[in-house]
Amino acid sequence: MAEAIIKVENLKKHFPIQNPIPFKKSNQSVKAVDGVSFEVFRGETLGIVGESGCGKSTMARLINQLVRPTDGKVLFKGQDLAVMGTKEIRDSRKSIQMVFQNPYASLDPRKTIKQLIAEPLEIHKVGDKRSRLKRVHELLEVVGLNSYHADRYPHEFSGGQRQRINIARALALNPDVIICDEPVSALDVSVQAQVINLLKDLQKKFSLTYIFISHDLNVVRYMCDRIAVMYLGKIVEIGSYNEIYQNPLHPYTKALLSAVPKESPYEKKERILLKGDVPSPVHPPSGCHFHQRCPQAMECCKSTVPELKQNGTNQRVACHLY
Amino acid sequence: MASVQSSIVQIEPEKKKVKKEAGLMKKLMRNRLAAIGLTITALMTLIAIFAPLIATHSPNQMDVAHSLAVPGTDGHLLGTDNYGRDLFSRLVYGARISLMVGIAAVIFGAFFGTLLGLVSGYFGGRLDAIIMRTMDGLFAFPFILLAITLMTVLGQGLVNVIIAIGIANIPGFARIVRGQVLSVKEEEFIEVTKSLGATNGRIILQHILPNCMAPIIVYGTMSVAGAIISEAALSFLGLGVQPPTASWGSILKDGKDYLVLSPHMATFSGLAILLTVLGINLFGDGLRDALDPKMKV
Amino acid sequence: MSDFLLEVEDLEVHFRSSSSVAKAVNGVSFTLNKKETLGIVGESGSGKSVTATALLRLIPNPPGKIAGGRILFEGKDILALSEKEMRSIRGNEISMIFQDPMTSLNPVFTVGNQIIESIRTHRKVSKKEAKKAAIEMLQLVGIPEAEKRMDMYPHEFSGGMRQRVMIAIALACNPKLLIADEPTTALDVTVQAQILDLMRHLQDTIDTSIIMITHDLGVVWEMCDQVIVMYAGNTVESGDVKTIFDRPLHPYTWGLLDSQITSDSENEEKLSTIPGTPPDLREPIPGCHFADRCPYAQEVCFSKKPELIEVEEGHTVSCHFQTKEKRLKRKEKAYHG
Amino acid sequence: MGKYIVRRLFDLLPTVVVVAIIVFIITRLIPGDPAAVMLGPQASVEDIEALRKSLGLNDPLYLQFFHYVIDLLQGNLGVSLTYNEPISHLIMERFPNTLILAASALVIAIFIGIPAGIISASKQNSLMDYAVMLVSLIGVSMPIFWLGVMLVLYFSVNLGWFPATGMGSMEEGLIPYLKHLVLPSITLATIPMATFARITRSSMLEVISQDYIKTARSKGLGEFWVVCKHAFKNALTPLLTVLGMQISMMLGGAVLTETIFSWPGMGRLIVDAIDKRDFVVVQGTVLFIAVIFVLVNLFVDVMYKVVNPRVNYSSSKGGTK
Repeated sequence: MAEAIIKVENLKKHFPIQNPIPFKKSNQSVKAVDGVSFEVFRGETLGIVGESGCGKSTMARLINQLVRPTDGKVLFKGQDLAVMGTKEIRDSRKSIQMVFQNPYASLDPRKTIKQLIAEPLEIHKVGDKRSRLKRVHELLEVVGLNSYHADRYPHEFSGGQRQRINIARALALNPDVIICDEPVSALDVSVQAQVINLLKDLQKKFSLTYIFISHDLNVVRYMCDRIAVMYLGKIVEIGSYNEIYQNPLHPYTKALLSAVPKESPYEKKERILLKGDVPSPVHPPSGCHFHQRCPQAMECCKSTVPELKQNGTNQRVACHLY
Repeated sequence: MASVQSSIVQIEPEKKKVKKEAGLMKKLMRNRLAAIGLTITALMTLIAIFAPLIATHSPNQMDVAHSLAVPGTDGHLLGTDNYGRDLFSRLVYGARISLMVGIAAVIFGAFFGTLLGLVSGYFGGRLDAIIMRTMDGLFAFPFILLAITLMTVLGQGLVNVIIAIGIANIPGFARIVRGQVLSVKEEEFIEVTKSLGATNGRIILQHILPNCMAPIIVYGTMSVAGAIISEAALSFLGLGVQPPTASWGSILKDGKDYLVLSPHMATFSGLAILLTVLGINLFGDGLRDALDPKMKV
Repeated sequence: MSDFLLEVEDLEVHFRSSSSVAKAVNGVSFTLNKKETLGIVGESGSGKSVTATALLRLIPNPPGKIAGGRILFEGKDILALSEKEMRSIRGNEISMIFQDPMTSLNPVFTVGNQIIESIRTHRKVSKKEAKKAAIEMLQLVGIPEAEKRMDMYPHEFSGGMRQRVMIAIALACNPKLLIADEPTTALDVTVQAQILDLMRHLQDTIDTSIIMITHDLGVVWEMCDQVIVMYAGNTVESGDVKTIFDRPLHPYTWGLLDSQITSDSENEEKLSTIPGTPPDLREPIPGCHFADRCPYAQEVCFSKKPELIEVEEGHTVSCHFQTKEKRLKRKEKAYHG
Repeated sequence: MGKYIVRRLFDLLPTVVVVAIIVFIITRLIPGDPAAVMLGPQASVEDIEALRKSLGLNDPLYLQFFHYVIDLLQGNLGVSLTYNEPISHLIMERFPNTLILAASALVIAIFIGIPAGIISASKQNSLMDYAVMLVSLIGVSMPIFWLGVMLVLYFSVNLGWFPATGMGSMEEGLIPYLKHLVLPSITLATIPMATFARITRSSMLEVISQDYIKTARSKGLGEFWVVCKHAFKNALTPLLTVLGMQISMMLGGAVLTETIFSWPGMGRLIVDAIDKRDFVVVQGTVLFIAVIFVLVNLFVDVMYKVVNPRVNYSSSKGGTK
């Protein structure tokens, strides 16, 4: 088994809600991430899937400490980032980079491509002006753009091209890990495919580790070695992509997979339609968070929170059925 | 899940922006009203700079024998005032005072207001609360009332007028900048910069401030118009620059007293103010449409 | 002839800016039978949403303008109607739902108010009756505690629930045609499944035809009988879904089909992509709009615009090369399950 | 709703405190010895010293502030040095006059400015639109003290239609009373009217491009209803903000308007008090106006809540209850 480059232990993030009555502290909070543990192995792609509000984006930001956790550990190469000071965290960001969802909003409109890609080098004082420029041209080449693009502004590029620029910037410091938060969901299908291909190429070339966050199960399936499924701030199931797609165990994973639209007009799909909406993360249901919508709910699901238990070689599931 | 944005967006937006950035000046000039505004503003600025060359008389030279002359008499293009001073020349020199006070006061207000707005918006928390409550407090005074009270504290004089109007301008800038910072702060590219390991100072100076410039410039332009009116209002109330210095407001104040005998004093001085302010506002509107169309001023 | 509920011929929509004219829709034709579902697929800027909006004559004018073509709804020429006649069709005989349920309901009116308004615009009924009908509509679209929900504001609803409300508003007057512009794009997969299921179910109950605008082929396979593929303002191919899936003829359709990630996309294998970006519609394009990105393009493709040819019954394509050899170039995949 | 108002009141409390501090500091900084000013140039040093003592002017600043706060909490704004009257009396006497002037100006501004903006927005780029925009631009650029003087020149001096100065009393009958009101209220209304027209137009234009307007049109609603019902109610929110600010501006504008028209209101009171260095009056009246402004803002906030159901009681992010 490969070495775990990132290990997350019982990670929690609760965002407090302001009390409407003045001068009274509120004890309510949005439990965006509520006790999550997993590890990411060097060189693999871990997918985190879930629907809006499940906490997957907060998860991404917790790993590189853009959001400081309420509780729990984030071990990067054995060191706990959650207890580090601001300066050490800034240094750690050299090795953990991020690519964001919206290619339009993630590039400062007032900076040239050159300035944008060189920025991480400047921040961490790598090289001099000349060597940085050289590196910028190199990186543009790597992501399939041209060096003459360096002096242009972001608005002169299409969404796909901008996402390439984002990727180039994330690569600038030779990171170990790149966290991709929905990197292709704002793109058209044909462009999506281009960016996905690029990400896969780069992973091989630079032996990168990816944490890939997405709501699109097809994209995740294609990109990832292992997949974690999140629901209301918790991981309900985690396993290799074969295990998750061939043999989903958690009823939520099953429903999620069954909801993916057909792949051909001939396919007959058995749908598991979930009842109602996702409950509020302020007052998650007691016991298993999914029990109100679960077609297989039992009495114990209402009261006892299921643990994430080993089932099969690498597959773990948080459900009383197993 | 804000993943969807782009799918029904119509064909143009990307390339449209290219044009916007490339030809701000061109775009401004294509907007006919903005072009007129810019022309008026430029003209007034030239008049202010070259006042000694343009004025036909010395602005303070009295000639009581020819006081309150009708426009056009004895080479007095716009007539004379109650001391027989040439009104045209006084108005020309008045442009200097008006524009200088307008611009200097706004620079003063913009500098401190921006500083406070940046700090307040970016760091938030208790500092924000203290700064913004103070700004709210200042904002609770009607602008002109604040300027009047400050003038009584500072005493009359050109520099004090600038400071008083400048201070009265601070809360407006602080609010605009803070609001802008709050929205820019939420932009993904700020998060990206943080994720790269940037320090707060770098984020503020390199990313937030440049992205706040558009509203600052637009609001600044329009504030110059407001400041010119405020200066005139203070002088009109006798709280502005000291006589005999010619200022549009003080000419108007004198004109009010001779309204029946000699309405041209009040008429022309007011028209000068209106024309200048209108020019700046036209230009400001054009700037807003070009730089920051969503802004409400 | 007038068996068709809707016939669109050579529709052209232009957007004028100070310096140029963008031909957002440039000759789109299709027909729609009663109770049928037609899918319009294409990527951003293909003109699919503009086409849909044009059907209701809701193109903002200026800058937009329906510059040519005919739209026949039950034989009536929609483009020739007066604004008043048009209003009596909107929301009554043809309804529309939009992509983003978060922004398409008016935030300052209650949900009930918005459904009642829709009913009372077209039916002369009392407030009380309208209210009763509105509650029934909410129940029909699967909103629990409908009576209580009537007095709530849109922001108190989840995205899926809001889209249900939108559907209730759209269907309140039993329209003959429902135009759904990316109705599930903004929603999560499980909610998307709920909404699509609801739409299918309602279509059976009240016999409407549906035009489904989407960029997601999965949704097309799921919902539609017929499909037209749009690219850069043109129809490039149309036919029934199975034909398009089995025997696609246009290289763009191939690209679209192949860049989908499916369960048998191998993890190791590269996804096929369509290189390049769509053309700028403000520039005149003499030839085929796709020629720039087409791997099979020949000289003629750049100079002459291909006609829409019917290659087999109900299957049309707009491409200069309709030879068998070309078709063989695309590696056949056996999808049939 | 009650809870909401209470919460907003609490939010406004610090602003009022800051206002009180600012007013205190400013009035203590006014140069010149108020006691000396009050007693006139012939007063002896001893007399002045005695008066300073009785006014508490010799106390250290913090003690003066302490007394000032205690007085404020008792609703005591102090006694005027020149009028020899409690400030609260002076305010009670003058404020209704200012209120009448401001209210009639506000009515003019709202009933002309807002419809003009709506028409302008719904007929964007028409001749009408350009006309409204040009006139309102001139309006916001208007030095109102000049406008007031010009109105006097034409309508009182030349035409003699309206009185140039003073405030009529109801005893002379309604018509003369209103005649006195016409010119000052038009003067005071100019800027808010133009501002309303501009803001209404721009926020209507923004709202009109929203998806829910498309929904309303796709329902088959007529354009009139789309604009006046669906669009306008949404455009009200920014309008309310501006309304609050304009009321503050009007209280400022009243200073100038009342000076021109010799209108016996708060503005005149302040200007006179500044002239006479009567800092107790300045302090009291400025504070009063600032508090009025704060209350207007509270009212605007509450109106937000009425107009816009999305405004939450708490500031939690999640819309779920």
